[in-house]
Formats: sequence, structure tokens, C-alpha cells
Amino acid sequence: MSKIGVFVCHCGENISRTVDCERVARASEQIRGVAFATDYKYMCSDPGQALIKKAIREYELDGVVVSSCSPHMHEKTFRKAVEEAGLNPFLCEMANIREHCSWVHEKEETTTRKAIELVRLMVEKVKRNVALEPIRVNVTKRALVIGGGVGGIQAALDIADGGHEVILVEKDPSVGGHMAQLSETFPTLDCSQCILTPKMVDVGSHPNIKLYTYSEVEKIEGFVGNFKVTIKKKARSVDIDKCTGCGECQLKCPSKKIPSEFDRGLKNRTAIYIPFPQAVPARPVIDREHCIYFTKGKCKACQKVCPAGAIDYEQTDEYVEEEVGGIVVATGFDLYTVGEQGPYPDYRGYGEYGYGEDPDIIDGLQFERLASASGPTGGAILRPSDGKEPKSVVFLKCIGSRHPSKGIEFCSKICCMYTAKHTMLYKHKVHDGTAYVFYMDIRSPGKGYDEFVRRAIEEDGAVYLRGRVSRIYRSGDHLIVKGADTLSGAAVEIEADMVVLATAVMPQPGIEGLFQKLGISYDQYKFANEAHPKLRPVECATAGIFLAGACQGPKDIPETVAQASGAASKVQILFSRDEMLREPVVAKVNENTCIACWYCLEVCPFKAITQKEIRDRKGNLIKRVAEVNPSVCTGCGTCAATCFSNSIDLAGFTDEQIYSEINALMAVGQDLFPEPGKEEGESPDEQAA
Amino acid sequence: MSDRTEGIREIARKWLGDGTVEAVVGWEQGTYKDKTSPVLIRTPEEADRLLFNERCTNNLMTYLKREPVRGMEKVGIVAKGCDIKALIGLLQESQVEREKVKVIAVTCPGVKKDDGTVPVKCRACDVNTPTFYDEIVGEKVDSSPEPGARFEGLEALDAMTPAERFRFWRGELDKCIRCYACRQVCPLCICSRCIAEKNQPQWVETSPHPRGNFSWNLVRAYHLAGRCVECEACETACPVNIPLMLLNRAMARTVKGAFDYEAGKDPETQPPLRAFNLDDDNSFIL
Amino acid sequence: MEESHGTEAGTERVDQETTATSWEPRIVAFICNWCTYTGADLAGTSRMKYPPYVRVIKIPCTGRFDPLFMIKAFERGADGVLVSGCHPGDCHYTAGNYNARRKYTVFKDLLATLGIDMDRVRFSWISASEGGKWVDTIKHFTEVIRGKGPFREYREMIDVG
Amino acid sequence: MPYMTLDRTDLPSLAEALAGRGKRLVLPVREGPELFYREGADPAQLDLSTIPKNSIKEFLFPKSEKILEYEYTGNDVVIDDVDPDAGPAVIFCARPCDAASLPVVEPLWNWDYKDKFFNERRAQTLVVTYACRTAPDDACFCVSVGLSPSSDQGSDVLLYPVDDTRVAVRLVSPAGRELEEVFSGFKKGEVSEESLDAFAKEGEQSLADRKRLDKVKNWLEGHFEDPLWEEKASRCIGCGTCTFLCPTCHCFDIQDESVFDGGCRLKNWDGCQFSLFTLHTSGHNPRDTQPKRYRQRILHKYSIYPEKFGRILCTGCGRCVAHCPVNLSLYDVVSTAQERAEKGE
Amino acid sequence: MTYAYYPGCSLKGTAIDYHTSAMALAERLGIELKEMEDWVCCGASPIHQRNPALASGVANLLLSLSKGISPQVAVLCAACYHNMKKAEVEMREDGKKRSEVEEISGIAFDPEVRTRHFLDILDKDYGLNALKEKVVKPLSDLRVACYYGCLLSRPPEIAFDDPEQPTIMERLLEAAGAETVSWSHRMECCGASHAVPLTHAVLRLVNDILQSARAAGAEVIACACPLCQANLDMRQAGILTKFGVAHNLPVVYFTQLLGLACGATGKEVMIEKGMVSAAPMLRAKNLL
Amino acid sequence: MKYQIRLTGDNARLTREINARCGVDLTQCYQCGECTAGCPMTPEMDAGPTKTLRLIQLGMEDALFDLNTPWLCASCETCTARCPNDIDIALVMDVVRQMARLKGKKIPVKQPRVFQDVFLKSVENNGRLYEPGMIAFYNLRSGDLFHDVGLGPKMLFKGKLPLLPHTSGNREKLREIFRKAEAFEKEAGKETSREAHADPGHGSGSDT
Repeated sequence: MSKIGVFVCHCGENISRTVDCERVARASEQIRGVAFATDYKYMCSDPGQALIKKAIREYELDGVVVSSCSPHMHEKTFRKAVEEAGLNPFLCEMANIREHCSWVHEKEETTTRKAIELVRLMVEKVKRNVALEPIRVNVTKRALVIGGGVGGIQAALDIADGGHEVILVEKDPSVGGHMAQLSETFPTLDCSQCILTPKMVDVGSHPNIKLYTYSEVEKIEGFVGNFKVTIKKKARSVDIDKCTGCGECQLKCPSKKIPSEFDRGLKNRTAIYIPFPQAVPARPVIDREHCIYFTKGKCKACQKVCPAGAIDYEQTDEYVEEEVGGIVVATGFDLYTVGEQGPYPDYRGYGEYGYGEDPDIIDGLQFERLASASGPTGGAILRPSDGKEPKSVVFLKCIGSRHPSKGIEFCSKICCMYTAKHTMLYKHKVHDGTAYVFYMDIRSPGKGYDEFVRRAIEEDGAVYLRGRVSRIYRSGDHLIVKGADTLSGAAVEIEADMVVLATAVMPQPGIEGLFQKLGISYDQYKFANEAHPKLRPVECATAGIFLAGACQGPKDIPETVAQASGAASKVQILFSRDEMLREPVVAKVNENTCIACWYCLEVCPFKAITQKEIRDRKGNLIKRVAEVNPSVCTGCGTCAATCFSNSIDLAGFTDEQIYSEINALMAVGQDLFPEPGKEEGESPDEQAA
Repeated sequence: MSDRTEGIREIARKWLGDGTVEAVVGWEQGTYKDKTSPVLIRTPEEADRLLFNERCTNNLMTYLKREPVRGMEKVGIVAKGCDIKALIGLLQESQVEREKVKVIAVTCPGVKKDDGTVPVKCRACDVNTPTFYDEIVGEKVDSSPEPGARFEGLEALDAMTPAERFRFWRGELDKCIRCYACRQVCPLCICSRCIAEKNQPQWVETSPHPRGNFSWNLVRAYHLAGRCVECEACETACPVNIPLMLLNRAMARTVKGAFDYEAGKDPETQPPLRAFNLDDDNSFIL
Repeated sequence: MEESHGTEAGTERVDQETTATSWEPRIVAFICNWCTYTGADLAGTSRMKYPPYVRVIKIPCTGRFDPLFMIKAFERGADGVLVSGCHPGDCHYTAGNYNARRKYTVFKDLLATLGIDMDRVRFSWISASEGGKWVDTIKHFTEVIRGKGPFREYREMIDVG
Repeated sequence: MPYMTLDRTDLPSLAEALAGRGKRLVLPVREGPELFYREGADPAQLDLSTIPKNSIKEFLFPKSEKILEYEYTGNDVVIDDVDPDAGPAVIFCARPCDAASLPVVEPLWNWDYKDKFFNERRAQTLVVTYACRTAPDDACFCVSVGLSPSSDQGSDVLLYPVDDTRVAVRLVSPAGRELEEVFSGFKKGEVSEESLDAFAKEGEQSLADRKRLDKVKNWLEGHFEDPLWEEKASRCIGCGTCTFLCPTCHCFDIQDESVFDGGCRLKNWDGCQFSLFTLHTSGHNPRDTQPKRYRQRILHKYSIYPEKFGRILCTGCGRCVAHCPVNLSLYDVVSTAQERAEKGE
Repeated sequence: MTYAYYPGCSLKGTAIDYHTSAMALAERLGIELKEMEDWVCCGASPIHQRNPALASGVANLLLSLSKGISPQVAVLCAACYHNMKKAEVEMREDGKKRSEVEEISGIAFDPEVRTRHFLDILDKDYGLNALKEKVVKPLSDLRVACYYGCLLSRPPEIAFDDPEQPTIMERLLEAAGAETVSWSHRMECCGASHAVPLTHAVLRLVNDILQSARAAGAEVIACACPLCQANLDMRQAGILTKFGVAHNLPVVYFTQLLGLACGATGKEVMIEKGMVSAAPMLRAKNLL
Repeated sequence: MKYQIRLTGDNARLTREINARCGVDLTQCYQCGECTAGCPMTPEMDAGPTKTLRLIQLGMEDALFDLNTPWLCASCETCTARCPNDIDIALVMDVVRQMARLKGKKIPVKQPRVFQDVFLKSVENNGRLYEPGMIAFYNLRSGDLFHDVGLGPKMLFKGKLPLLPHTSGNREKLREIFRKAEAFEKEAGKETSREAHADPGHGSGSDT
């Protein structure tokens, strides 16, 4: 027989004003298994807690129901008090007779009776409670940062500066990401490379950072504090240790007509190349798809000229394993490309703009390269088709974005600002030119942002037209842009020399593959989902994985950097202890009855369930069963509710506990269909009285 | 039909002879009227007992989940298209390994019930010629599912008021004697411990009184939602003639309508209660 | 005696019982810890008022809701059962409510097929900030259940043969 | 001695007359393709075309029956005895194999414990049996267990459908004879005792090919381990159809059903083919495979029960043969045993 | 290859040359265009401008006339194609719409039926390679501006080629040896539905289109719609009066050019029918 | 400024009525102007499609039916094809014309309406369109007696105009469809329309 103590709180008058607390206590005494029941003015006060502790010792209670406010209010308080009295804290439950009863009902018989029943439900539950111990998890104090753009760089540096080792994995040959491609940044117009390059160098030389460029995450196993990561180092064909980065190979490479990714096709590169002068590491890589040796079997020009003997055509992809405790995902974005065959097959193109195939229709990043001093034109704004200076440039915003019929409904957030910046950069370089901007709304909240847009209009004379463009076609030397200005209500036709499309900010194409490996969820556009949009914006639902930057949604540089530092801080909180304690409200499998149908495994949002093989002593497989990793399980109980044979249960909310609560809803003594006029079944205290 | 019988025997002889399988599960002539009975054939000599005819109503897949077949390394099984749907269900739920089961599919123009009528599953059949097997016997039979046949019983039920429906089911389910023939014969009732056998806590009362019967039949239908392949084994087995398929088909209709899913079609898909879509119907949730 | 639910018989009974005021609706609410439970707390802190016939059984997440709970609640005398959790997209555990929604979809149709009066079953999403919605939901549901009267049909199955 | 005859068409009225004095009335009616004994059915619906799918067992030994109630008050338990929910009853037109099951199981209910629930019902139940002119079904094998299509065992009254229109009445038991007046009220004619003998002979003749199972017990005693069990019963799916339809199977389980502060104890049908039937708390199950469970069923019926009570626990009604979902025929198994015993195997 | 052919009113009137040339071409290619019996007018633009449900009802009647010939309905007129295809797609995809239309027309919709423009038939069913084999007189040295107008591919649901950048006519004419020009106004509306009531507005649109074609160096415009042809061809006189521009640019049907390439005579394709005759130019290039 | 917008509550009823008539939800329009930008007739229009949709969103019934825009729509569907929100704008224009007719509104620009009427009358009468008759009748009705009169003889000369009308065996069937469709259009949107009329002064624009 259980020995449960029931402690009914008056909460000053908050409860006792409408609930007869004394009667609740007396009724509770009558419940089977209740060894002690009392009421008190303030249970949460020190004397109230002392009362509970005393009763636990005196009556050797094996369970406690505090009947007072919401558990969200004081569950921790009372569990701690119970623990101090030597009882396992999970043997204490609360019956919420304040928020769910006294505050929401009038002073009536039914209200007190409800309170009694709520206590009864909880007593029945507590009878089935068992002592639970917090789950301890070891923490490997090394971090993995995926993505070497400004977000990844910031996160890696912060963690490394905090004294922890960081593995930074970047898929491209150099770190830097999109920020390295930018000319200047809004709203200060400072040079992007000037502020980024020092950070790139820091990453390359930091003693705590292990940099894997031209590498990808191949596999991830484990859980928070204990991830095992397999990294694929793609074959560079260059021995990075021998290479001095002198660049001779680039000069001699005969394959020179490959559109440069870094310059977004506005300039060509060679097959062996350093992506851009400030690259970190400043080491070349051979693009095997275009290399003459790799495609035709002959050439080896680079090998011949390399003074360091660093060219290695035999290099193969290499796989390394690293153990880490926390992961920062900073895989960034790419721009939606206008056209039928973009990298985003789910989204249609823009046939009415000729699919953007006209060389003088470019995107925002291409414009950045044109405006960049280190870009293909040395910073001169020249149109790609013939190198002439464009005298009128039309900027189109919301291309792809806010375009439900093209499948993308979100606002790309940064376009309004960078387009304003583009008009300024243009005007600063082409004084007699005019910039036109077609916009639907100007979204410029942020410190100094709206002022910046106003400056573009007021000082640099950008002509802002509120409307979209229906068609762009070439007419001789010009592009005809047919748009509308909804403010005047008129159709607008502009003869443009160049058109810049502010295309949607999209996640890296194919990034969902990585997200699936990580077990993190993503939205319909493949942006990673945060654990909570307000309160846990840098965490993933999967413990130990954090987000930084535009992989989560469109973000500008300050936001990316701030979030990266936030993620780094989360990682360091994780690393601040040798061991993590986790709530023991976790699922548990009954291996005897589990039939390995794997429903639980599929519905678990946290990948906390894995397949386990049970073998006999000789190693023969007896059966497979589901196994819950308590370090990963967060206790939602979806597995338990899904399991047909009820072979998984959730500690703290076991089937037996819930069953007992439901069972306590009805007592034999209750007359469920009373005759008219007859009093309803008396509650136990009335019988006693 | 006889060529199908010969075809089955031939393959069984071959597989048993060359050790491809340890045993073959098939049908043999029963001893009562014209019924057939499931049989486990272990030697090539015994293969001549196997047969196929329009009275081969049993779904043999139920034997894959029970001893001795469950323990075998390799087993052959004779199956109609409808039976193979159950196999697909078992594969989806990892209850059997594809390599372990060798299927002798048999094309089937339809079977007949004990009273000589054609079951709904045959009238609605879309797998007269199976497409998932290791070997197939019999001439190709084109499928021409009767439109509406599958859900025809539901229309009468739909037409009732809820109160009438409740009375109808109360009458039917009161008859239940909890023999569990429905569960035992079902190829997809895969639990080694049925929820009805769990007594700590006892969610489903085992007593064959109206309340226990209601819970049991409700839970059975729920646990088969999106999984039931409509082989009708349960309804055929029920000794008190409860129209169990009405419940199963109602669930099939829901699952088809809500999740565009049909059980037993594709081993690669996720059963509907093992997955979700962000844009699943939300209209009924206030 | 003719036993039925549905409005005809229901109304009659109600008249009789509302005048007698002896029968009280019994509503069981399975609600998730993070959204609806907190929403109900908010209703309390805001001192909103609603009828006292609801008994809350807290579960961590609607994902934990097993339709067996509902059957058992009806067996144990519930006249109405409410299941409520976080709105889609708000689940504390990211996806528990999506899984729950699939279960509801299937289960509610099963109940309807069996002739359970679907007015006695209710699913809702009530967030932590929707104290008012919790109150409205309980008020309305209580009214509906009052209108229906006790769930005699179900409870009368208790008598053993 | 001649016996009175009634018109067949008068049977519904007869049933009503017998049940007239507030008795519960059970009779076979058609439901869909099959017949069932149903309590409270309309006598006009009486259908005698074949043997019903259920047996009359459920009217004496219900599938679920409350045997006590309890309630907690504080920490005490108060237990209330429950009386059988029974009253006078008439089972009208039972088949001889069903009626014969009553004397078969009576010793069981009165062995070390006298079961008041069965006994009280038995005492209040009048069984009017309708003899089979010929075997109503291919599955019948009453002659194999020493009974016949016109056996009067367990019957209070036996009706002989001597031809298409007339039914002869034989009042078998004292309780039956007390009803002479009721029957006389419907009397239309008479038949001779010889014609009843001829009737009985015709019935037995229709089952001439059925084996007498007199050597089965011996054989079973020597063949606890035998390939036969695996061969026949590996197809058994372990449901309760055969045991629940059987008029003589009588296993039950005790279940407590409780709510918060009390509940009741129920006696429910159970079946030896269920895997839980002999499962020990330890997890060990002495009959852990289906063939073992099936063997137990045969052994109990043809060896253990006869050993203890002197009667085969089977009346050859054939329901387990006709309705087994996988067509595992008990007759097939026991007749094989008989054959092998005859061959000395 | 047999198709249920729906000519529509224009093809038996103002666009008799389209009809005749298409028949001549089909015959040479071995395609049977079997005219549906008792067809009625599809109602063109006025019908849906008046009442969209009426337009669908009439289209359903027209689709039903294909019964007994082929579920594949061949259409030449872009307006007819637009009305019929739109109704067909709508009915196939929207059950509610379907029952509405069935109610109005009193005719059950046959979901098997497919409205096909002749361009689409030539491209997908017949094939460019097969067409190439039938070319006996390549249209060498002929610079054609292919004009699509609006109704062939709008809304995008009814388009049989890229709705914004179709190339189907170019591909067919290039297969016949012509040179096609790249020009900006191939998809711009010529305003044909207003050709009668709002002539002044239409002149502006037509002028822009002709200007663009000429600027691209076209010698002839090919089109696939009787309304476009009539509008672009007949309004050239009005343009001369209003804008003082003499375009003198022949506007012909693609079937006429393909017919010539496949060996039909000028008479067989009625090449003389245009207001601005293409005959002199074609003769000069030895194509007549 | 001819109109002043006075919002007094239910300004969404026009939007609802149009939705009821053709299933197009104009709350989705975010006034980007792409329809106006691509419309070939914009230069002739008083408002352009974007503004027209705006007036509907605001429930400005009087202003809406004063516009020539819907009547100048050439039904080229460029707007529909390019609308970023997949709004079938061309259909809305059709429906506005239809509503104007059903509500007996004065039509601001006569010719397209007359053309539509005579065209459909010709079709309804003959089953097929008789172009010469239609043009002659149009000129008569529009008052522009000599419209395109110069083209006629040329076309006749070219053999492009038939001298006698074609008729079709399905003429009766066609007429029946005309009748049923007319009944249908009156039924559709009746609810919203009735509701709108029962509630005058709600959100409608008024003359200043």
C-alpha cells in the first residue's frame, strides 16, 4: 500500500476563496493509499515546505501531491523540497487547483468537488510514479562548424578563442563564402573583403582551428556531446603541404576558358586555380572536369612548372573521422537563378525575362563582382555583352521572392538594402547614368538602414518605381523593360543598358541531404528549422546542433554574425561542463514485446531511437528491437502513443500513470444517471461526515 | 486452374529439391466439403499435395509471422495477388526479409466463399495478375475492378444517423466472443503481445461483454488503419459473422482520402501512421 | 426503452435534466504540457471564468496521445473528450502534433463509423497565449455536452450479460 | 406404445406455449447464411434447416458472467456476492449433439466445487430437442462418439421430424413428462414406436461412414510425442473458434474489472488454443507451440476427461470441423488416430 | 493518324486559306483531319466575356462532337483552341466545375478527350524528322517571323510549349528549311478581339508588332490564328493612314508555308488570299 | 478625384461576390502592378487592371462600374499568365462585365459591349458566326455605319467572306446551352449579391 501525502495550499486566499481547502484535505485522507493530508496557507513558503519535509519523514511517505498552483509555477520548488527530505523528486506531483480551478470557477460546491477530484487523479498518478535519476552524458569538447562563410568563420573563431578545438569544414577550395564576393556592404559602404580577409586569415592560422576546405560532411553518428563525424576531403590533386601558393601553375594552365564560380561567370579561370587572390588557404585545386590531363590523359603542364612538386594527379578522396560534442551549421545560401534549368528544380523560371539569358541581365551577386575593385572589370561598371558603360540600369526586386506562383512566398529580406546599395555604387561610378528600381515594398528596418535607402533616392537620384516588371526584351542595343508604376497607375517602359535582378535568397541547392544526415528538420524551401522561432532561434530541435546564418532563412551580414556568435556561445555552454544532466523523462522499450516494426523510429522527431540486435552468447541474432538513446530522447512520447503493442513507455507519463488518472475519473459510488431531484453521488468526505 | 496447380507443384518440387527453400507454404485439399487447407510442404515428394482452385481463400501470409515458418531461413509461399499485398505490408514493417521469402505468385480470376458467392475483394481486385513475386504461374488475368464495389457496404452505413450506426454496431459487436480468430488469421496483426493481452494497464477489457467487445474491435480496426490490405481473412474467419470489413474498409477509405495512401501497393512507401505531411487536413481541429 | 443519441432524444432528456440540475457533464481534456496546459494556466492568471466540469489530464505532447486514452475515458464515464495541443509548427518537440493529427484523422473517422456522436469528441490547437480560446473551447464544449446529455449509450454497455 | 405427433407448422406456437409462463426462450433462427440459437428471437422465425453455428452452451455458461462485486471504503474492501442472472428457460429445438453436451459437462461443474451458476441455470432450463433425420452437415460425427442423430441424452423432450409435415413427440425426462398437457394441446396424430426406431436408424445410416473412435484414447496415451501433431496442427492459428463453438469446452478465466474504488469479478470463456492459456508468470509456457496446444485439446477431450469422468468430451457436433478458419478438422485428426490404432501403429 | 477536326467559323470564312492550306498539308503528310459534324461556333472571346460558364458549356458540346471519330480533337484557330482546351482542362481537374458545365450543357464530359492544336500535332505526334522527310521544296533563304500571339499559350495550363518562350513554330518552319528570326513581339497581343470595336487601339498594337518583325529582318510573318492573321494583314492599310508607315509585310499561316515546302502549289495553299500578298516575294525566291 | 473612399465596415463584399461567382480570391492581390505592366491595352484604359482590382478590394462598386478598363480588356490573359499570385485577372474582367450587365449598370464604353452582343446573337441565331451579317449589324448598332466598310469589298473580292450564313444541326442544342447558362449566371453569386444589397452603404465609394 502506498503512503502518499497530500498538501493542500490555500495560496493566501487565491485558492481558499472559492475552494474549501480544508475539506479537500479531509477528502484526500479518504483516498486509498493516502497516509497523510493537510492544508496550509502558503505551501511554497519556507514553513510550508518544512511542513512537507516533516510529513515525509514522519509518515515515511513514498509519494507527495502538492495541491496548489500550476506545476509550471512551483513544480521545481516542491520537487527540490521533496528531494531535501530524502525522497526522489520525481515522486512529487502537483494538482493544479489554482489556475485550473479556484481562479476560473465561482465559489460553489462543484468547484471544491473539482479540486477533490483533481487531487484524486494526481494521487492515483503518484502511486505509479517511480524514482527517476537524471541522465548523465559525457561531453566531447570539440566543435564542428559546417560552412566557411562569414557565419562559420565567426562561430569557429569564437569557439576557438574560448579555448576549444574546432573543426571547420568548407565545401569550396577556400573559406570566405558569399561575403568574399561582395564589393561593399550596406549601410556603411565599407569594403567587404577588407573586413573579411583578416578573419579568414585568422581561421587559417588559429591553433585551435582545424580547417578542412574542399571537404564535405559525409556521415554523422551519435548524439549531443558525442558526435562522430566522417569528413570527405575531396581530391585537390595538389599536395597542400608542399605547395607554396606561388601561382605558376595557373599561369601555365592551357585550359583557360572556364567560367569562374567566384566571379559568377563574368570572368574565366583556369583548370588549376586559386578561386580568388585572398583565398584561405591560398592553394590551388585542379578542377578535374575541365582539366585536359584528366579529360584527355595528356598535358601535365602544371606538374612541369610546379617548383615544389606539389601536383599530385593520383590523389583520391580521403575520409577522416572526427569526434565532436557540438555542431554549428552555417551552410549559407545561394541565389535563385532565373531560368528554366536553375539549381532549384521545384521552382519555375522567368520566360518573360527571356529566362535571364541575355548577357546584360545579371543578378545581384554578379553586380557585386562588377562593382568590386578585385572583380573582372577592376571595379568599373561595364555591361557584360560589350563592355560598354551602361547609362541606364534597371534594378528589379522580388525576383523569385514573394512570388507565390513561382512557389516562393517568402521575402528575401536583404534585397531592398543591397539594391539601394547597388544604385549608389552605380551612381558613384557612372555619374551620368540613371538607376531605376522596380519595387513592391521597401523593407529597410535596421540601424541606419532606412536612412541609407533614402540617401539612394535623395542623394544619388535612384528612380524608385512601385511596381513589377512584366516583360524584358532586347531591342537593338537596349533592353526594353516593361513595368508599371502603381503609384501613378501607369505602365512604364524603360530603355535599359543593363538589368539587375534581385533574385531570391535560397538555401544551398541539395543542402537537405546534409540536414537529413544531421537529423534536423527543414521547411518547404529547405531552410533549416530552429527549435523555437522566438526563444530558441539558434538551436535545432536535435540537441547539440546549432544554426548560424542564412541556412536558416535570408539574413544579412550583421544578423549572420550575431547568430554565429550566439551559436558559438551555445556550444561553449555545452562545453562548460564535463557532463550534461538531462531530464529523465525519456522513453523506454519493452524488449520482450517489441516486434521491430520501426514505427517508433520513424515518428521520433529526434532520431533518438535506433535498431538494436539481441544476440545469444554464441553471437546468433535472436531478434531486433528498438532502443531509445536517453541522451537524445526529449520525452515527447510520440513513440509510446504510436507503438501498437504498447512496447514503449514514457517515464513520468507512463501508460499506467495515465490509465490510473483516467480510471480515477469515475468512482463506483458515483451515480452517473441520478433521478431528477436526487443529489449527485456524495464525495467521500461527505460520506465520512 | 489445374495448370496453375501443376505450375505450383513444379516450382515447389524444384525449390525443395535444390534447397532454395526449406519448405513451401501452400494450399491442399481440405477434408470438409470443398474447402482447402493451408499446408506446409517440406519435401519435393509432398509437393503433389499442393493445389490451387477457387476455394483457396486463405491468405497464407499469416504463417510468415508464426512458427515454424518464422524461424526458417528460406521459405517458399504460394500467393494470390491479394495475399501479396499483405507481404508488401510485412516488408514495409520489417516483419520479413525479402530475401527470406520466395513467392510463387498465382494469377487468380477470383475465389469463392463457402456459400459460393464472390467476395468483395475479388470484385474489386486490381491484382489478378500479381506484379511482385519470384515466380509466377497461370495465365495472365486482366483486372477489371467493379467500380464502387470496394466501398459499397459503406454507403448503407453512411446513410444511417450516428445513433442508428451505434445501434447497428452495438448489435453486431455484442455477438463477439473474443475468440480472436480475426486477429490470429490476420497477416498484419503482427504484435507478439496484442494490446488486448496487455494487463498492466489493461486498456482493452478482455471480457466478451459489450463494452470490452466495443473497445477490442475499435482498437483492432484502428491498429489496422492504413495497414489492412483488405484480404477479408478476419471477416471470413469470424465465427459469429461480424461484418469486420466494414470497419477496415472505412479506415481504408479515410486513409485514401486523407493521405492518398493504399496499403499493400508499394513496399517503398511509408504507412500513413508512420509519417505525416505538414499540410495534412487540419480542418477538423478547432 | 429506446436508447439513442442525436438531437431528438437528446433534447427531451436535457429539458428534464437541466431543470433537475443534478446531472453534470463530465469532460476529460488531454492537453499538452507546453501549449494548451499553459494556455489554461493563462486563463487562470487572467481570472477568466468557465464551467467547472472539465478534468485535465496532462500529457507532455499531443504526440503522446494514444486513442486508447479516449476509449478508456468514455468507459470511465466521460461525456465528452477534448484533445488539445500546440498549433501546427509550434510543437515543443517539433512534430508530435503532426503525428497526433494523423492519428486523430484516422481515429475520428473510425469513431464516426461506429456511430459515436462526434459532437462528444473535440480536437483543438490552443497555444500558451490563447487563454481566451481555452475558455471559449471549454464553455462551448460544455454547452454542447449539456445539450447532448449524459453519454448513456456508451455507459450502458457496462452492464455485464 | 404410440407417440403423439404435431404439425410442423405448430412448432412456433408450441415454443410460445412452452415459454408462456415467463420463461426465457432460446431457439434457432437464421442470421445471414447461417443459423444461430438466439434468446428472445421471434418463434415465427424458427429455422430448422440445419445445425446452428453456435452451441447451446452460452445459455448455461455465458461467455461473460459477473460472479462478485467489490467496493473499497477507505482502506477496506467489501465484497458482495452476486446471484446468477438466470431464470426458467426453454431451449427449443436444440440438436441432439447439443443436448447431449449437458450430461457430458455436468460432472465437471460438480466435481471438487459445485458451480452454482451452471447448476442453477441447468436446473431451470428445459431442453426440447429436435432430432436429426439425417446428418445435417458433412462435419457431423456424433455416431463416432457413441451418440446418434436422434440421441435423447440431455433432452427433456425429443421431437422427431418423422416426415415433411409431422413431428413426433417423446417426453424423455420427468420434467419433460410434466409438460404432457402442453404438448397434447397441439396433438394432431400418432406414430408407432417402430416408426421412431426406423427414423433413428435412418439417421445413423446417414453417418455410416463415420469411424467409431473407440481406440483413440489408447492410441493417444501412447503417442504424446508423434509427428502427427506437427503435421496436422502446424496450420493451427491459435484462435478460439473451435473451443468457443464447442458445446463441451468449458474453460474459463477470471477477470477483475475495477474502476477507482471498486469493481467486479467476471468469469469469461477461455480457450486452450490461446498462447496465454498456460503462460506462467515466470514467462515459461509448458505448451509453447501451437501443435502442443492442439494436442492438449485432443488429449483432454479423448483421454484425460474420459479418464476422469468416464465420458468423451465431445458430442461430434462437427462445429470445430466446419468453422475452423484454416480447415483443420478435428475429425480428421482423431479418425487418423483411430485408423492408426486399428493398424496397430 | 485520324483526328476529329474542328474548323470553327473563321476557317470556313475569312480564314478559308488557313483551312485549305492545312488540309493540303495534312493530306501530303498522311494525317486525316475528319471534320466533326454539326459543329457550332465556339464563341471566341465574346462568349467568355459575356459569361464564362456559357463558354465552357459550348466547349463541352464541341468536345462531345468528336465521339465516333477520335478523342483527339484537332483545332487550327487559336481562339477555338483556347476556349476548348481551357474548358477541357478545367473540367478534368475540377470536379465542381465539371458538374456545373455538364449541367449547363446537358452533356457528360469525356475525360479521355484532348483538344490539340495542329502545331502540337505536327510536333509531338508527327515529329520533326518525319516532316523533314516530306519536304520537297525547302523554304531556303526565307526569313520568317513566327508570331504566336496570346491565346495559344495562355493561361500556361493550356500551353503545349514553353508558355513564355515557345519555339514550336520556329522548329517546324526550320525543319522545312526556312530561316526564323528572333524578335521581341512574338507573344504580344495584337488586340484581335477588339479589331472591330476598338480599331484605333488595335492599330497601335499591330504597328508595334509589325515594326518589331521588320526590325528583325523578317520577310514574312507566320501565324497560327485566323484572328491574328486577319488583324495583322488587314490593318496595314489603316496603319499607313494613321501612322504613315507602310509595312507591306505579308502575314501568312504556317500551314501555307509548310504546305508549299511539302510540294503543294500556291493555289492549293491559297497563297493569294492575303491583303498584303506574299506571292511576289515567294515567287522571287522561287518558292512558288 | 472623382471618388472618395469611405470605409464603413464591410468593404470586402465585392471581393466575396466575385469569389462566389468565379472562385477568384482577390484578397491575394498585393497590388504589384505586373498586370498593368504587361497589359497591351493599358494606354487606352482609365485605370488599368491593378487599380481595378484595388477598387474591388475596397468595395468601390460605383467606381468599379464606371471604369472602361474591364471593357477594354482584350482577353489576351497576359495578366493571368504572369500574376505572381496566380490570380485569374482576365476572368475577373469577364466577371465584372457580366456583373455590370446583370446589375443593369450603364456601360462606359459602348462598342465592345455591342460587338459582344451582336457576335453572340449571330452565333445564337445561326449556330455559327455569319461575319458579314454580324459586321453590318454591329455597324448599325454601334452607330458607326461605315466602320471597316472599305475592308468588306476587298475581302469579298479575295473570297474571304461567305455570301450566305452557315447553320449547324446543333443550333437548337446551342440555344439551349445559352438559356441554361443564362439561368446559371443569374443563380451564381446571388447569395453574396443579395447580402450586399440588403446591406446598403457598406464600404462603397461615393461621388464627391
